[in-house]
Amino acid sequence: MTINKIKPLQTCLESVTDGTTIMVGGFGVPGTPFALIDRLLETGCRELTIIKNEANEDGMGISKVIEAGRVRKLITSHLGLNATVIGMMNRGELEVEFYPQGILAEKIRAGGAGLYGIVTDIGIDTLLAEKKERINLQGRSLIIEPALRADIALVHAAAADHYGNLIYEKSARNFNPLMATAAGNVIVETEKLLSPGQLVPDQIHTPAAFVDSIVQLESLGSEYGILEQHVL
Amino acid sequence: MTINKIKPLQTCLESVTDGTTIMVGGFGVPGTPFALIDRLLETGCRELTIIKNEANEDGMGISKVIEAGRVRKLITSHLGLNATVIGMMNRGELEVEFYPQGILAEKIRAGGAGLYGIVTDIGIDTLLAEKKERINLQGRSLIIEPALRADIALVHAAAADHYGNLIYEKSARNFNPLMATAAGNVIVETEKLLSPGQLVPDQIHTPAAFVDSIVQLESLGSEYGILEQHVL
Amino acid sequence: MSYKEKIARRAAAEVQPGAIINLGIGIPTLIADFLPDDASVLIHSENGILGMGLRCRRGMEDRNLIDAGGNYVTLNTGASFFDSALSFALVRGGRLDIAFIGTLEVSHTGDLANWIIPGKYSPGIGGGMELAQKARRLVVTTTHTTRSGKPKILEQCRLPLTARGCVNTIITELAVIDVTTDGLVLREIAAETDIDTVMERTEARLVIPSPPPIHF
Amino acid sequence: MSYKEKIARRAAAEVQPGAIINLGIGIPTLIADFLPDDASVLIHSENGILGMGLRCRRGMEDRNLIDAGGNYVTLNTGASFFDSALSFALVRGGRLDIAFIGTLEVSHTGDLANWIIPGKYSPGIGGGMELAQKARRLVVTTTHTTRSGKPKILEQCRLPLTARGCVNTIITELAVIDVTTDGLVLREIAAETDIDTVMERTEARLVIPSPPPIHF
Repeated sequence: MTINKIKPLQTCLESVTDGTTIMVGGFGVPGTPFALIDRLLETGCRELTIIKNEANEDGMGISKVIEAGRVRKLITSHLGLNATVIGMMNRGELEVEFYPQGILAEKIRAGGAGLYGIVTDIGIDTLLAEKKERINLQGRSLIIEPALRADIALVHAAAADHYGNLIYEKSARNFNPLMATAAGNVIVETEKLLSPGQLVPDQIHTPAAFVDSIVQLESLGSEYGILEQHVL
Repeated sequence: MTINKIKPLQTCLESVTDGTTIMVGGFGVPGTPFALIDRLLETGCRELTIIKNEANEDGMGISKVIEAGRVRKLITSHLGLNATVIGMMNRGELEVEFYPQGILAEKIRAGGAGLYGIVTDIGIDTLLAEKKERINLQGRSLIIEPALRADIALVHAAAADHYGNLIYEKSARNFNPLMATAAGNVIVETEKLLSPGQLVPDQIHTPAAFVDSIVQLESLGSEYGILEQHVL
Repeated sequence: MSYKEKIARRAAAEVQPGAIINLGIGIPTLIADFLPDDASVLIHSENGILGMGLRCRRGMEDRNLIDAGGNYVTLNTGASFFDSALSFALVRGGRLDIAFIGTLEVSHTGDLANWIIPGKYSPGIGGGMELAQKARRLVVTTTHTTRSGKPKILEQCRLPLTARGCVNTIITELAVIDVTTDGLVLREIAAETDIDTVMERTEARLVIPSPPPIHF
Repeated sequence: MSYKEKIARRAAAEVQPGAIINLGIGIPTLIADFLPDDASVLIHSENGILGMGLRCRRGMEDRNLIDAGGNYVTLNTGASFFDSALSFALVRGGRLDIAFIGTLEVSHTGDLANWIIPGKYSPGIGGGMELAQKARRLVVTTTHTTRSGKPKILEQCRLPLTARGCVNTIITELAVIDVTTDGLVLREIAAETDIDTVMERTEARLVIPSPPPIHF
């Protein structure tokens, strides 16, 4: 019996309930797991905490889940391309917690690495530092940023094998490999499913140990395609 | 004019002086930059601080530099395969600072990532924790481990291009990509030199930005080969 | 050539061969068009690219290849991809030679304010705070004044800071100004302007060096 | 079959299909020989391997493929390589199902002492502390007593600890013992021994369950 983590899309999110904390990969369209997000929307679960670099653009991806009122809290870096979600935030319909992008990445990575936090000076002279835990280290006053973990991570891969080894493509890598280490239940949608042994061990971005379920995408919906508003 | 970081072995270590702190890649033979270490020995520089997972085995690699009395302090994880260096430590001829292997890796990674430290519970109930800086976070007493950086990192790559993009092979990766981020001057010896564009961007382990000099190995000396004492 | 392109062209001249640079949104994005064509500079993009090329021409888009602003881009020789942690490790670890960034305000000591207008504009933080605080050199490219003609180069920032004392050089359509321990030094002025005009449109006191600023 | 091989064979039976496991030096290394041959278990090695295979037969060595003890090894289907940070992220992050480890002493509450004998043996720490503290399940494989016949399973460890309360199960040539909230439970004993012999060679009090321990 070899290892086989393939699951159907319909049942892969059974462990999501109201109040679940979910990390979602992607930076813009590349690397956003749109099929898993649509499935998340279909579960009808509410009061979610979502951790994602941004909220995609209005009407797309995680924005659909937020717009449907399913999200209590969004932990993110920047919402500049999503006026709808900024509006919800400004009207108090959505709690938003912002971090500098690389610090968000490091908090997630620290969670994945079984660390409790990182020590940084980013934002030290700004509003951001106001409510942060401080520490004096080597004569400097620094910020302690606690690690972040989630119940579930939704990840988009370019290719996976049945063991759960993953590779990402180009700028679709972004937060995916970090989130793939930082949740108790890591669910991956993959464009291609390869037989074990087809991936070159030196080229694997996420080792199988971190992955719980693999969903093979039958086809890529239009959301995965080119966004006309960004074409020259 | 394109970027070309190739340097001759003879001059690549000109910035080493007495008292320099040097990170050295490798875990056992794989990934240890033996040619750069031999060159370091030839510089005659003393009072060095060396950061390396282990001290290689007696008479090999970094052990030669330590045995020659050039090292004041060794920051490492385990010396189990090097009785000579353990003897020097026990006789007080060498200061040794030990860290759990993964914490050593994280301290170096944190230095490379421009963080000041990490928060961990590893070793919390042991002798190790005795002199450590502590912090209370989310109801736990935890250890602050400061980040580690070096003046110079010596790295062994399987292949590099003129820009300084690197790939490593199999278990020779180990500490190399971490150390390649964590020094002001990163010097790489490579088995193969490829033309820019020959490395696949998704498969590069260390991006060019981190690398200062590339030395092309003409041939691999016997130290790079199979160690008879570990053959079945 | 628009005034934005003029700023971008002048900014491009600050880039040395071999440099690793990051181009923020707005005017900085235009700088790429004025860089040498020989792959001697590597452009970093926060979303995990080193060696990013120009914006992609219509029809050639790769759905997996965008810059941090969402634009489809090309790739140059020597490029690599990496995750978001390594992308900012590169920035915070001191491997980014120059970041070009837009701004709302900049102070005479090089404080930068460009991320929030309380109650009016607060889209988040993004990568800007780390770029501002940790690039080895931070070059602000901006119009000299706001649309309504108010100075952006101030004695003190009024808006919340992005980072303190981080700006090295300010490049506008009127001037190139270095932030030094002696204050803001007017290094160059645009061909079609004069020192008095620049000083009038700048709230902060400017130091006029000797010899006086050259034209660009 | 040597007593070490017997311990290793019994330890291998603790491994469920699909498990990610780590084999420390000494007896744990031998466990690989008793695992199923069908790639249903992935072996982690601290130096950056998942899916490590058996020790390599003479003449087939790859200079770049060793385990954490320096031995030349083979690779199984589904294997991957990674750096030392990710290797221990896997351990500390809770993705290592079982670590098998040797020991000098273990206490009745599952404290482990195996890294230092002050003044006599102090080669460093290595990966053992993280494996002990963070593996989801820690199985100690050891001879029941020292070479001079002294018990290794003690009420309290006398040597400095590697980690507190970390051991789940102890497997020796004489017994399989679980560390539980009720104390050390004698789950199984070897075919050629009896409960009295095991208790005599164990300093810590053993709980004899009902029904009594089965033979292995």
